[in-house]
This record gives sequence, C-alpha cells and structure tokens, in this order.
Amino acid sequence: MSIRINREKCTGCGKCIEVCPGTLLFKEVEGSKAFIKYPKECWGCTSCLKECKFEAISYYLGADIGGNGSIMHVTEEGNELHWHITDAGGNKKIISIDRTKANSY
Amino acid sequence: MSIRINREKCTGCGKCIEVCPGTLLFKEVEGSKAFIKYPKECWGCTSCLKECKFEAISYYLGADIGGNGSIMHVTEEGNELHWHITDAGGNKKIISIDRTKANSY
Amino acid sequence: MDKKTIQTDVLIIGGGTAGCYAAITLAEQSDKEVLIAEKADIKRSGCLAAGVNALNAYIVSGNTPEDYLEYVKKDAEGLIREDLVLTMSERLNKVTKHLEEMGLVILKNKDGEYVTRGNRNIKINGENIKPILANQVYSYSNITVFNRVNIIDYIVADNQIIGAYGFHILKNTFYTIFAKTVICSTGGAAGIYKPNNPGLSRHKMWYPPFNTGAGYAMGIRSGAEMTTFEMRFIALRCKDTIAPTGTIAQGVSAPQINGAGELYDKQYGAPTTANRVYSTIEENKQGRGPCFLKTEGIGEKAEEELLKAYLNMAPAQTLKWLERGKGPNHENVEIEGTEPYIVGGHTASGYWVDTGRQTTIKGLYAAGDVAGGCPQKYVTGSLAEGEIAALSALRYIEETTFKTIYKEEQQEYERTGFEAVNKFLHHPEGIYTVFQLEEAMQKVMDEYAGGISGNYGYNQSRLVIAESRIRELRELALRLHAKDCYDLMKIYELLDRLLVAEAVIVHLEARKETRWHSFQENLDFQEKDEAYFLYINSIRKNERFEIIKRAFVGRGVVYEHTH
Amino acid sequence: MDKKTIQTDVLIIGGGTAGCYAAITLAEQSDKEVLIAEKADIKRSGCLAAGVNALNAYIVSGNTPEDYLEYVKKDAEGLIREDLVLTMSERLNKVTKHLEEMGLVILKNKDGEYVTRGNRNIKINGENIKPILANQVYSYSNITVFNRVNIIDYIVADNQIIGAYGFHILKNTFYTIFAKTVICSTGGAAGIYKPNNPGLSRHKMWYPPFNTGAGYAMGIRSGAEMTTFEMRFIALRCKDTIAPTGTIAQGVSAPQINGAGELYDKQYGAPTTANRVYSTIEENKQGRGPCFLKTEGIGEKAEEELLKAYLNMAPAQTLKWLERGKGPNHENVEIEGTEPYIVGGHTASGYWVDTGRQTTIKGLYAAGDVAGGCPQKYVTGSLAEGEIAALSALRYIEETTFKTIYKEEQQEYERTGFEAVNKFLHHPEGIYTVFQLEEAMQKVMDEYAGGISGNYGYNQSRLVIAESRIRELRELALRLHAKDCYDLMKIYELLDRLLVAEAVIVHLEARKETRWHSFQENLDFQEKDEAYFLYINSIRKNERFEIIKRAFVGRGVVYEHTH
Ligand SMILES: Cc1cc2c(cc1C)N(S(=O)(=O)O)[C@H]1C(=O)NC(=O)N=C1N2C[C@H](O)[C@H](O)[C@H](O)COP(=O)(O)OP(=O)(O)OC[C@H]1O[C@@H](n2cnc3c(N)ncnc32)[C@H](O)[C@@H]1O
Ligand SMILES: Cc1cc2c(cc1C)N(S(=O)(=O)O)[C@H]1C(=O)NC(=O)N=C1N2C[C@H](O)[C@H](O)[C@H](O)COP(=O)(O)OP(=O)(O)OC[C@H]1O[C@@H](n2cnc3c(N)ncnc32)[C@H](O)[C@@H]1O
Ligand SMILES: Nc1ncnc2c1ncn2[C@@H]1O[C@H](COP(=O)(O)O)[C@@H](O)[C@H]1O
Ligand SMILES: Nc1ncnc2c1ncn2[C@@H]1O[C@H](COP(=O)(O)O)[C@@H](O)[C@H]1O
Ligand SMILES: Nc1ncnc2c1ncn2[C@@H]1O[C@H](COP(=O)(O)O)[C@@H](O)[C@H]1O
Ligand code: SF4
Ligand code: SF4
Ligand code: SF4
Ligand code: SF4
Ligand code: NA
Repeated sequence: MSIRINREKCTGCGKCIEVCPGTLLFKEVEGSKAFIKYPKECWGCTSCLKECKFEAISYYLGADIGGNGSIMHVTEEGNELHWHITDAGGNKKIISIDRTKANSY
Repeated sequence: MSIRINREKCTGCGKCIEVCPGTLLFKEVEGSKAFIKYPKECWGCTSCLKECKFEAISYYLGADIGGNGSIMHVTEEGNELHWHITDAGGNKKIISIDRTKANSY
Repeated sequence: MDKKTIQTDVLIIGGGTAGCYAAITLAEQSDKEVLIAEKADIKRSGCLAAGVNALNAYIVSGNTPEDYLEYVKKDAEGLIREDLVLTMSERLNKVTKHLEEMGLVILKNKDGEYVTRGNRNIKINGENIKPILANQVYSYSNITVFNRVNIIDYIVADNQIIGAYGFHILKNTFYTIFAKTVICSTGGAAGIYKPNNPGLSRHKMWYPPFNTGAGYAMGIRSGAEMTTFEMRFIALRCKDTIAPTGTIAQGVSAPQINGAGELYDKQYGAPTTANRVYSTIEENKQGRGPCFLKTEGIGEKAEEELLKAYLNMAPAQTLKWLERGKGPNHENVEIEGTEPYIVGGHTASGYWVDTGRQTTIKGLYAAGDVAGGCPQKYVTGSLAEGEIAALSALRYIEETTFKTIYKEEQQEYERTGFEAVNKFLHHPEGIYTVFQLEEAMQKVMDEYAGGISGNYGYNQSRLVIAESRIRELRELALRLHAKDCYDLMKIYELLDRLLVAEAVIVHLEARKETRWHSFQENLDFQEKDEAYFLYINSIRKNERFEIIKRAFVGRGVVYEHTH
Repeated sequence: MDKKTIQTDVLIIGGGTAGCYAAITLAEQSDKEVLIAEKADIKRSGCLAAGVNALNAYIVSGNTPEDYLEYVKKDAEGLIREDLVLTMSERLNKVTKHLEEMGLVILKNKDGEYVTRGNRNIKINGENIKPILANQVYSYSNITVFNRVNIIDYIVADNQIIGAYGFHILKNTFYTIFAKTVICSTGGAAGIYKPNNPGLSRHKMWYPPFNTGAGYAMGIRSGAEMTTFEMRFIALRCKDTIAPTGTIAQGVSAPQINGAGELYDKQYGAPTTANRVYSTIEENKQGRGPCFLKTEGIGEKAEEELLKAYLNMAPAQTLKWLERGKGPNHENVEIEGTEPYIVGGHTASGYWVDTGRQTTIKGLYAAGDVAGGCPQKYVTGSLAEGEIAALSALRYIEETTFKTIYKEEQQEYERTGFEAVNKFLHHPEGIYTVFQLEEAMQKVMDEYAGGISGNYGYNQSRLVIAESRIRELRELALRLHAKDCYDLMKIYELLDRLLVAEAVIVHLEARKETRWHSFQENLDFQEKDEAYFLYINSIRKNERFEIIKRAFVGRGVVYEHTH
C-alpha cells in the first residue's frame, strides 16, 4: 500500500476509481466514499492522486522502502502540478511542475 | 498461518487458547468459537492441535513452503498420539506415536 | 454472469503504448472497425501510467537507423532479429513527431532541435504521455474502447485467429469477441519472480505489476511459437523505490561507484545494459557493496531538476529524497538490480514474429513488449511496432477471404469459452488463496530459477526443482475459487504467470552457455559459446514446451514464417 | 488499565526451560516465594513448545565435562567462557536424571544405559517435555505462575535490581513487581533478520518467533554489560520447514551433498557447526547447489522412524515428506541456512555474567539462551544454568541486607512504569503498523547487516546504513499506537528487537576479523586475527553502545565482576 484516502475529504466523485491501472479502488457502497480494496496490489503510480480534485488521496512510502512518516498529495492549477509534501513533524514543502515544460534530464 | 479451526467442530472449550505460545487464539465473542486472530504470527508448533479434544484444529503447510493441499490433525488415545493426514485428493493416512517410547533417532 | 458476443474487424488486446498507437494507425489509414479491449482504463494503463522520463529510442541528427541497430546488437551480444530492429528503427523519428503533434512536450534548443540525453535519448515531459495517447484514440469514431475488459484467451481455428474471450472485471459480463484479425499488445510480465520488496511494498516494482504476461500465455496456450524467454530483463534501479536510473546516469553523468567509492563498471567487460547490473552484483558479492550512482556535488540546481524529473515518472524517488532529508547533491543514490522481468521491449522475449509482426498464428500480430526478437524498443519502438502491426493487419484483412462462422459454431465457442471461467466461480473455497499461490510461485522462481536471492544465477539441478514445483502450483491454481470477476482476473493472472514461468525455465535450461550476464547466468556453463549464437524458441504441445533452435536472421531480409 | 503491585522474593522472568528449572530448584532448596512471570503459558511456551528431538548436551560414558568443554571450545574457535561452560557441563547428567524422574522418556539399551546419538546426544521422546516441566512447577506450593504476563523492563536502583514492570496481555492489568532478586530466562531473539519465508509462513522459523530478545533489551536499557552479540547463530535446517537437521545427520548418518551429489563439507576447514552452514552457502555461491542431506536409500524402516521423530519436534517436516509423496528414503532432504538468530544457548550472545550467572546488575541473574559466553548449552545446559542461577540467587538473598522501599518511592516507581506504556495507548494512529515496522527492520538487517540475502556477509559501508535506519525505525516505533495490551506487547517486542539489532550491528562492527564463518563474516576482514581473541562486550550509555574488549576467561577460575 502506498496511498491513503481521507474519508472526510472524499466526495465520492469516482474519478480515481476510473483510472486505477490495477482496478484496486472501489466505493464502499453505491454513492459513498472511495477506498482501496487491495492495498498490497498498489503500484504507487499516483494516477489516482492526480485525478482527485479534493486532495483526498495521499501517497507515502512503506517503511520497508524507507518511508519515514511523510505524505504527499498533488493539486492542479492551470498548467501546473503542485506536489505537496508533509513530513512526520508536520513541515510542508511544495514542488511545482509546469506541464508545458520538458524535464532538464 | 498454518492452522485452520473448524467452526462446526469447535465447542468453545478454550483449551487451545490457553496454550498458544503466541497468544494468537481468541474467542469470537464470549462463549463462542475459537479463531486465530493473527494468522501470520502462527509458529506452527501444533500445541493447539494437541489440546483440542474435538478435532477442530488442523494444520497445513503454506504453499510458499511446499504445501500441496494436505491437512493434518491429531487425536489422543491412552499413551498414543494419532496424527491424521488427509491429502488434497482426500486420501487419508495415520501415523501413531507411543508417548512412552523414545525416538529411534 | 451475463454473456455478450461482439464482432469487429480488428481486435486490439491491451490499450497501452503499442495498442493505442496501432488503433490510431488503423483509424487514420482505414475505416475498419477497431475494438480495444483493455483490462484497466487506457487513460492510465500499462507502462506509461506514472509517466516516463525520456524517449530512449530516437535517431539523433548525424545518426542512422543502422547505427541504432548496431547499438542494440552490441548491447545484446549480437543476438537480435536484425530485420525487426531495423524496421523499428526506421520509424522512430516519425512516431516521435506524431507524438509531439498529439501534445507531448519535447525539449528543444534555440534552433528548434530536440535536445539529446546521451546518444539516443531525447528529453520530454512524460508525465501525461498516456492521457495524450488516450485522447487521440478517443478522437476517432471507428475506435471503440472497452475499458476494464480482461482478455483471457484467443479463439483459434486451424491455426488462424478468429477472436478472443474476456470478461468485464466490474460488470460481471463474459465476452466472446470475433474479429478478422487481432493485435496483441498486452506488454510483458512482472511478478514472475519474487520482487525486491516482497512485503507491504511488493508492488513497488519497476515494471507494471498489472502486466502479467497474459499475451505470452494466451499465445503459448494456442500453440504460438515464442522466442528468447531466457533473456530476462533485470533493471538497475534506485534502491527501494525501484525508480529508473538512466535519468541520473545520463542526465547528470553520474558513474557507478562501490561502497569504497571506487568506479567499478569498467572492470566487467563492455558497458552493456546487462553488465551494468552484473558488475553491481559482483561488487556486492565481493563484499564491496553497496553500490551507488555518484551524485554528490552535482549542485543544488541539478538536484532540484532531478526532484522534478522524478515526479514526472517515479514520484516515489522524489519522496525518498525528501524522507532522507538529503537529495542527490548531498548523498549518492544507492542502486540495486530488480527481480527478473520478461519484457520484449527492453530485452527480446516474446512472440516469434515475421518482419511484419505476424505471429505464427495466422492473423495474430504482436507489438510492443509482448513481441520478441527486438530489444530496446522502449516507448517509441513500441509505437513503431504498433504501426507496423496495424499496417500488416490491414493488408491481411484485404488479402484474406474469411470463412463465415455459423450460428451453431458460434454458440459452441461461446459455451466452451464461458465454461472455462465459470468453473472457478463454482469451485469450493480451498486452503490457499490466489495471493498465496502467487507468492509461492515467486519464491520458487527466485530460489530455483535465478532470482535476486541467488544473484540471478541458475543451474540444471535447480531448474528441475523449479519446473516440477511450478507445475504443482498450476494444479493448485486450477482448483482456486473465485467469488467475483476480480478474483477471476487474479486467477488468470496467476495461471498466465505460471505458464510464463515454465517457459522461462525451459528456455533457461536450453541455453547451455552464459550469453548475457545476470539476464541469463547459467552456472553450469559460465562462458559464452558461439554454438549458441541462435535463437531459443519454443512451442507448447501436450502440456509440454518443445524447444526449437532457429538460425540468426539478418537485416535486409523479410522474414516469413514457413508453416 | 488496572494497576497492581506485587511483592515476591524471587522473580523469574520467562517460564521456559531455564526459568522453570530455576523455579523448581528454588522450590526444592528453599521456602522462598517464587513468582514466574511468563508472556505465554508455561505448558507450551518457548523453545520446547513443539517438542525437541534429543538432549544434545550429555556426558556419555567414558567422557568427562572437560571433554564437553573441549568440544564446545573447538567448535567456537576457542572463544568461550571456560568457567561457564565447565560449570554447566558438570551438571548436565544430573539435570538429565532429574528430567527423567519427572517423566521424560529416554531411550535405554538392554543394560539400562542411555542410548547415544553421536558423541554427546541422547535419544528421547521430547514431544511433551514442556508439559512435564510445567507439571513439576505446579507441584510446588511456593511457586506462583503468572501466565500471559509480559515483562517489559527492570526496576533498578543504584545498579541493583529491585523488580520489574509488566502487563497481562489479556486482562488489561499493569504490574509493578518488587523482588529481592530476579532471574532473567527469557530466551534469545528471533525475528531480528528477515526470515527464510517472509510471506505467509514468515513465522515458520526454527527459533520461537515469540522469543523476541526482551531479556537482552531490558538488560541493555538498564545498563547491563552484554557479550558476543556478533556471534549470531545460523542454523542449517531442512529447506522451507526450517526443521532441525541433526536428527537426520546424526540419526541416519546422512552426509551433506551438493546438487551434483558430491560430498563437500570436508573442503571448508574443520567441520564445526558454523562451517556446516558456511560450506553449504559457498557451494550455492559457486553454483553447485542446492545442497542436501543424503538420505536416499536409508531404508523404509528408517524413513518411518524419521517421520515419527519429526512429529515429536517439528511436525511440518513430516507433513512435507507426505506432501512430496516421497520420504527421506526416496528423496534427499534439501537444506538451507536460516536467518541469523541471537541465542546464547547455541552460540554465545547475551548477558556478561560471573561464574554464578550474576549479571553486572546486582541481584539480577541470567540463565539459558539469554545468558552469554556459554554456547551449546541446549536443553540440559539451560536447565543446568537455571540451577546455578537459582542457587546463586538464594545465596544473594541470604547475604544481602535489602533496603526498604517506602510507600512514596513505591508509588513513584508505579507511576513512571505505567506512564511508559500508557503513552502508546494514547498516541494517534499513524501511517505505519507495528508489523510494517517489524518487516522494515528485518529488511534492513537482512540487506545491511549480513542476512540471508547477502550470504551473511557484511562490511562497514553497510553497517553504517543499517545503524542509521534502525535508529530511524525506533523513532517511528516510539510513535506507534496500541489499542490493547496485545498491541502493546507487539510494540515492546519491536522496540526490543530494534535495540538488539543495534547491539548486533555495533558488535559486528567491532570485530575486525572473521572469527566464525557465516555467523560473523566480516567482508572487510575475511581472515581470523588472533588480536581478536577476546570478547566483544558492550554497555549502552546515553543511547549509544560503548564497546568493551575483555580478555579470555579460562576454566578453573571463578570469574567475578569487578565493579
Ligand atoms: C514500466 C516502465 C517502462 C519504461 C520506463 C519506465 C517504466 C516504469 N522508462 S525507462 O525506465 O525504461 O527509462 C521509459 C522511458 O523513460 N523512456 C522510454 O522510451 N521507455 C521507457 N519504458 C519502456 C516503455 O514504456 C515500454 O517499453 C512501452 O511502453 C511498452 O509498451 P506496450 O508493449 O504497449 O506495453 P504497455 O504496458 O504500454 O501496454 C500494455 C497494455 O495491455 C493491457 N493489458 C495487459 N493484459 C491485458 C489483458 N489480459 N487484457 C486486456 N488488457 C491487458 C495493460 O493494462 C496495458 O494497458
Ligand atoms: C527452538 C528450538 C530449540 C532447540 C531445538 C529445536 C528448536 C525448535 N532442538 S535442536 O534443533 O537444537 O536440536 C533441541 C534439541 O533437540 N535438543 C536440545 O538439547 N536442544 C534443543 N534446542 C535448544 C534448546 O531448546 C534451548 O537452548 C533451550 O530450551 C533454551 O531454554 P531457555 O533459555 O529457557 O529459553 P525458552 O524458550 O525455553 O524460555 C524462554 C521463555 O521466556 C518467555 N518470555 C520471553 N520473553 C518474555 C517476557 N518479556 N516476559 C515474560 N516471558 C517472556 C518465553 O515465552 C519462554 O517461555
Ligand atoms: N549508466 C548508464 N550509462 C549510459 N546510459 C545509461 C545508463 N543507465 C541507463 N542508461 C540509458 O538510459 C536509458 C534509460 O535507462 P533506465 O532509466 O535505466 O531504464 C536507456 O537508454 C539506457 O540505455
Ligand atoms: N551434520 C552433522 N554432523 C554431526 N552432528 C551434527 C550434524 N548436524 C547436527 N549435528 C548435531 O546434532 C545436534 C542437533 O543439531 P541440530 O538439529 O542441527 O540443531 C547438535 O548436537 C549438533 O552438533
Ligand atoms: N559440531 C559438531 N557436532 C557434532 N558432530 C560434528 C560436529 N562437527 C562435526 N561433526 C561430525 O560428526 C562426526 C562425529 O563427530 P564427533 O561428535 O566430534 O565425534 C564427525 O565425524 C564430524 O564429521
Ligand atoms: S497509486 Fe496507482 S495503483 Fe495505487 S491505487 Fe492509485 S491509481 Fe491504483
Ligand atoms: S477522486 Fe477523490 S473525491 Fe473522487 S472518489 Fe476518488 S478520492 Fe473521492
Ligand atoms: S500452532 Fe502453535 S502458534 Fe500456531 S496457533 Fe497453534 S498453538 Fe498458536
Ligand atoms: S480446543 Fe478445540 S474445541 Fe476447544 S476452543 Fe479450541 S478449537 Fe474449540
Ligand atoms: Na545472495
């Protein structure tokens, strides 16, 4: 597992469910919140994060691969993707990416 | 996990729960059936099997360590322990051990 | 379960890189009805889901397709299908242009030329490459997309394809699809071997865990000839996150160093893709690990750009740097080899195809990672193969007179297809779950068929054990219970992987030399042997794989199947 | 959570082999109040839960305790505490006799003499050895047994033991136990390293997964001196089931052979316990694995007896033979090395004790697998140490004037003890579970501190990474949430293992030679170096381990702590 869905924030719009390449996301009951049914099957591709317009999905690293308590979510603003990272101590950082620009590497 | 508890056969006597060296066995609700609460914590020591007078607990090998569908339970008769093995095809075999005799090896 | 029967001209199985591009080609070049059956959703399915970092295959100015062929050939110790690599290479730049027109952002210099990374790569923003392809697909009215439809087997009559079976993962519908021609583009296979992080993060692998070798297995079950399964792909990746390393290695020219800080890759022969892994494994074996990409001191700016680049492809690596409180400018990046994947887009495992990408089953084409003989196709090569397969398929439709399938025959196909899946829904629940058998399979392959734990080496004694246990596991898998279509999919994924695993074992056994270090490390025969300068192919007959050795196919020729 | 305060003369922590026997000794020799606090239930707790196969330590007729000492010394490359091994050896036969009187079945020949297996082992029916010991314990009125009470820390004042804290796993009760003297007999530590079968069967390990190094960790936290954590025990075991091999190796004289059927153990130096593992690992590395115990052809009768023998000790192995449809007469038994355990009863890790088994904390004694310096004690040696510790503890009570603990002081102890556990019950739920952090720890130890995946070798570069990540994991563990006392136990188990892990790392680093192949394989220093013919000890101060090197202690002397 590398994602968490915040039930408070989820509106049940269903967009994350549509894209997941592993068919891992479902609704609890018709019309309600999204949840990850097969957490160990998650690839961590972050497709679902990018779909969610409600900042309801966040991503983290399992402790087995070096996770140290941080979580990350992503928001979209025009051509920009903002990646928001909050570490275990509550410190926040944002990395913004202009989708119209190529990588330097 | 390497044990299974048959709910039909379990009388809820609680003896298996008493001995488990990992404190893994519990009752579903007071007075009801035994179940293994932390299956991946099971050592496979078979202590619980030997306590159960109702043939309710059986033991098997996980597929990751070569399990091929057989299950095993044990009954006691005087000084003898009878180990009953049923393979995937339903074939049965009993190996009996006299507790008053030492191993040859 | 509902049952539906569908008719189409062209069925494309797998709407990934190659599949989408094949559909686009068909839509642009014909008015044929095209159906894409995709187990996930084409917007974010397959290799491109998270994004990619560069286009790894491009003919940069001053170079020719032959140069690319030479590079691929050298990297593969000579053993490639030259006809395939060349026909792919010739199309690389054209499909790149097309991708740019669709919306992909590619880095250009002031003169409007693509900026290269290394000798063959160009720099992009690949985060949304898959949505771009999907949008293009949806713009054509003669393409129908079935998302969440998992294809499980071909329908073949007299060695000619006539369709495929599948089911909707969520809607409980069984499909019998009849098609004049089929393009298989299901990608390669991950999850055959025990992964690097078998616990919670077991799916944090490089190759998509949802590409489970379905296309290989369907071909194998239908008697198609397959090639080079022994040339496994083992990626050199960032430790733990299994994120790609090329971006760092090429991007900031970071060399590989061992635990003592020494450069080591030069000491292990030519710096091929395989040797980059092998040298690292050897350093570890000698006790000089762990190994790193030497990034310390690249500067703050470079560090910042790397953090961004990885968010566009493998966000875990950026998060990892943040978790460590140290980016690549301040700490070298530890590297490791991955579990072996079977993937015809990096190495050469897959269908044995003719130059037009037709498999040995008439009317069945293969493109992308599922197609053999043509390594290092990557994104652009997969697009190129999608195009080649689409064009061949079109020609095939034109040139073939198709037999009518009568109602009763059709019903018989529907019945037998459905029964195969239906039985799983009616099996009683057993001791083992599908996940447990998958884990068991991965452990067997790891320990007995050259996985990570044995540093990728294998020998005959181990393969014998592997094969017998893999066959036992298939028996157990055939008895599994499915409560819904998701379970059914998992069972098929397992059965497919078990079949691919068996093919890998048989191929590894057949190559009695060591051709590619790590990728195929035969500990009984530790040297390269020119007697094995040939392709190891196989066909499954009566539940057993038969090995066929085929002679080298050079460039220039148009290779055709002779049956 | 309820809070209870208990007073007793002698507190025994861990009612296993050594603990039960210490209690029996105390009950037979005194009228002191004895309390056994056992995290499980003494009927089937600890190493003996499933049964054991033989008594591995016995002075057979014609041999002397000195012979046993010589054997142990040779097997450990000389580095043992001779005073400890000799005082143990002198009691082996006496405790065996006592066990037999309690009801243990021991094989005798027609003359009424014990039948030996090899040179030092005698044959028994060990299936119910633990119930026999437990029954004996319950027969004394001055022994109280607290089952399901998990002890988590000592209460120490001015380096003198005054009691311990614990809680009932099921009853939600926190205990503050005051005692004049404490005997620690919590066994060794499994689950520090990634186990052989990390998936479903991750607890199908040799050493009990419930012996989590609590005794080591409590000592470390209280500033006790510990010894030889770098001498890990790696068992050579039956593949997959991790069942003991001695029964086969000695019982039917089965030699070790490689995948090609060749005998190999003679080629790797003296046939010590360590070299039996090392030689197998090396054969695998050279590509000549897998390795086996050569049992083919032992005969149907021998096969039948082996099937029975394993049911009395490791039933999984019998089931495995049945699953394969081939018993040992028809198929050789594949072997593998286990993950490294920390266990003073097979190797020598544990408390640094004086000849009377007193630790460096006054009034605290150690016996069995938790006590260091005395390898190959096994069942009978653990009983012997239980006896020695009990007798020393009795003498200590007689010779010591104990300070009164006043009401307020007592309440202060209760309060601080309780707060330490209570905070976990109030932490918010975080991202990680205790199981995930455990897995993460095992992975770090495996990859960076000489686990299975690196063939047990380690180097300085790796240890540095291991130590820093283990300390990070402790920070994460300290923030875990417990919803009940089972969770609390799991958290303490994890914290204890993390501390043991750190000790192991620091000790491995300190021994700049390779003293015992596989057990301690320092890839930076691959040879034995007589400059390291000394004990590596440590004491933790200000959250860091300090290394103390101590000179060899010979037989004959009575070693006393000098502080
Ligand atoms: C996984 C991966 C791959 C790459 C990279 C990073 C990562 C993390 N990097 S770098 O690291 O190499 O650097 C890339 C990069 O930066 N540049 C590059 O050129 N190539 C990269 N690759 C390689 C290429 O991406 C790759 O070769 C091609 O994309 C392969 O294309 P194709 O062969 O079409 O595979 P696909 O995964 O795109 O599509 C397969 C589709 O089939 C579906 N499917 C599978 N089974 C099915 C079934 N039974 N029924 C129905 N549908 C069913 C899948 O869902 C998928 O949509
Ligand atoms: C695990 C194992 C061990 C052996 C064997 C097979 C197997 C599978 N084999 S062969 O393979 O070697 O052959 C044996 C054999 O055939 N013959 C032999 O002589 N010795 C064998 N051993 C070795 C001996 O058995 C071993 O050295 C001694 O039994 C060790 O005795 P001791 O040190 O007392 O450990 P214990 O496990 O019995 O008791 C520890 C107890 O402490 C409890 N405990 C632990 N933490 C506690 C806490 N925090 N609070 C309260 N209680 C807390 C435990 O529950 C346990 O009861
Ligand atoms: N160390 C390296 N030196 C040169 N090229 C590399 C190196 N590592 C990766 N590459 C190339 O970078 C691209 C992507 O590689 P990877 O990210 O490892 O999949 C491929 O074209 C590789 O051949
Ligand atoms: N291959 C062997 N040769 C001789 N003795 C052995 C062998 N394997 C185990 N033993 C002894 O058998 C006893 C139990 O060993 P084990 O079952 O491996 O724990 C110990 O006394 C070992 O020293
Ligand atoms: N540590 C050991 N414990 C028991 N037996 C061993 C051990 N090491 C080697 N052996 C083998 O067991 C046989 C009997 O050895 P011994 O018990 O020393 O007489 C010898 O021939 C050795 O090969
Ligand atoms: S990260 Fe990817 S695989 Fe995981 S739940 Fe989201 S979309 Fe699915
Ligand atoms: S996209 Fe976000 S809001 Fe919509 S269902 Fe998924 S988690 Fe809920
Ligand atoms: S086999 Fe042993 S560890 Fe497993 S549940 Fe039974 S008593 Fe507990
Ligand atoms: S011992 Fe048997 S009958 Fe009694 S609670 Fe356990 S499973 Fe049920
Ligand atoms: Na290894």
